[in-house]
Amino acid sequence: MTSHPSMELSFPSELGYEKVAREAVAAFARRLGCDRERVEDLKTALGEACINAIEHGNGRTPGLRVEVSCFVADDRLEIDVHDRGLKRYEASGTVAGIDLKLRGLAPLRGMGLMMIAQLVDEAGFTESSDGGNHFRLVLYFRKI
Amino acid sequence: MTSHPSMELSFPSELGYEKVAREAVAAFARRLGCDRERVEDLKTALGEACINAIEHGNGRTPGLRVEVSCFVADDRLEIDVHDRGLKRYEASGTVAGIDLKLRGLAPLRGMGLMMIAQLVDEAGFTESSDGGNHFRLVLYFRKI
Amino acid sequence: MLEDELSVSTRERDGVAIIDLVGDVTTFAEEKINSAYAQVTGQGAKHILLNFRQNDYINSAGIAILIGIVTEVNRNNQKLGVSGLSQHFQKIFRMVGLAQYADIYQDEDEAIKGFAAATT
Amino acid sequence: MLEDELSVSTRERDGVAIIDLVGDVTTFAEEKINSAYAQVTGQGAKHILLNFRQNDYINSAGIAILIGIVTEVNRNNQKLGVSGLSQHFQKIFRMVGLAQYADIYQDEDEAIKGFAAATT
Ligand SMILES: Nc1ncnc2c1ncn2[C@@H]1O[C@H](COP(=O)(O)OP(=O)(O)O)[C@@H](O)[C@H]1O
Ligand SMILES: Nc1ncnc2c1ncn2[C@@H]1O[C@H](COP(=O)(O)OP(=O)(O)O)[C@@H](O)[C@H]1O
Repeated sequence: MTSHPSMELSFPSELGYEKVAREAVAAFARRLGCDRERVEDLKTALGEACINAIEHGNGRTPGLRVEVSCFVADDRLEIDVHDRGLKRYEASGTVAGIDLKLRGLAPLRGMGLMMIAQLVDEAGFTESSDGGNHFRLVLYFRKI
Repeated sequence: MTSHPSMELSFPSELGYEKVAREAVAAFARRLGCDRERVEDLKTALGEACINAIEHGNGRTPGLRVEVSCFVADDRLEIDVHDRGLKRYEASGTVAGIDLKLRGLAPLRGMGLMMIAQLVDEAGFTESSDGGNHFRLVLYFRKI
Repeated sequence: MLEDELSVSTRERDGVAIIDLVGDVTTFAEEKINSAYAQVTGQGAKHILLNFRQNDYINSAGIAILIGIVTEVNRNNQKLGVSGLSQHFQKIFRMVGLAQYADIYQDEDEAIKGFAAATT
Repeated sequence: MLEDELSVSTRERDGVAIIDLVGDVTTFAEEKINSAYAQVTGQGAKHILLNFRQNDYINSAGIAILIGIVTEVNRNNQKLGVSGLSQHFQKIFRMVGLAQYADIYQDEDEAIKGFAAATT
């Protein structure tokens, strides 16, 4: 999308700030008319994306910031979560299910991206040349 | 304060966005341990400051943005509301009370700054050389 | 895009014209509130209750509209009450001086009793 | 600075060890949850209920801790139930497969009945 962001949020890479981001974006989505359960889905998805930016992309370096930008179009809300790319995202094949985890054959963590994919309409890393990771979440507005 | 901002928020100069700012900053203050009524006071004060930035400082020009920056210290939360200064703030003497308004001797509007002053611990425009207005709100943390 | 969702409706109870205000009370509320007031006044209301529902957002532009209503109420020799405000907004209404010109009640029932007591 | 407010406590009811979880369930919850589990297990608990209170924030790191508990529960031949989750988090628990390994109940009372029915 080429439009200007409507709401932008930025915070240091410390765990805990994702909670403020969740609530800010939830307030925004609610005001845009998203219903309750959609807002809950978005909160959980956005929280996971922010934690990834804090932990992986910015390596929990408080001085590095995470930027969350919201773009609104007629039919959708797009959110870009941007970190500084200390670590660049690399796709890592399949996601382990709970059975492998329980048998000790996969790490307990590693469910965030899978959860996000199921909670919003589109999600994924986008290409950019600024050296950071950009993770994009899209929610289509459902006409009621 | 010289520290880096902890949370920053930016939005276009359209009425309505102050509601998202209110809720984002409220979520932040709540997470910092402010109690309910303090958070309500802050929401109302911040909403007024944002509306002033949207309406007066940025003349409701959607392309101009309002920036809200939060700084946290041991004893306080400071918030800077920044507009582009299309109109520069000029102090205008006394604030009309409700009696003058009711007698038609003062405009009905013009209560925002007075309300803010009563709701937070410190508030006022600060000097800056960037051409915009900076309005600062301070909330001291009360040890319970 | 982020305009207010305010719904304003009117009804009558025990001789009191009640204006229910559900949602945000800001500058966008002007037309709705003024026309509800004009309507009940046109019907001859002498006792008017602005009945809030613990509204979460009332700003100074919204309060300015209410002060405009007080001006009319005084001019028309009506009596104004306010109910259903959260603690926070009761404090704000006192802060701006509205409490001097409108009785603030906790809820609708209390307000109806208050109006009745003032009449007898 | 913005660390979690989570309080974890344990109690017993009708032969079920209840672990009450009030607040945020994230990576910071690990020690509290694991030690509550270790405590009730040390006391010989066979039926364990994780009792949430419509918690507003449970993230994937918090869920990973709960999967760790399921591993232990399986190893120790215990039975695990979960109650008090909001609709949203019931959905999330199903999504990650936790619902296959722990019975999800609406509330504590329903859970206690469920454990009793499974025993008889
Ligand atoms: N913003 C990011 N920057 C760099 N790597 C990332 C980012 N987000 C996710 N990843 C990578 O993808 C993996 C899977 O992420 P996720 O499913 O959220 O699980 P978890 O964060 O628990 O490992 C992470 O372990 C990390 O290697
Ligand atoms: N951010 C700002 N930029 C420029 N002028 C401002 C700003 N904030 C307030 N003012 C000036 O101060 C006056 C009083 O503001 P306020 O008490 O909030 O009442 P109102 O906004 O209803 O007029 C405004 O009318 C305006 O002239």
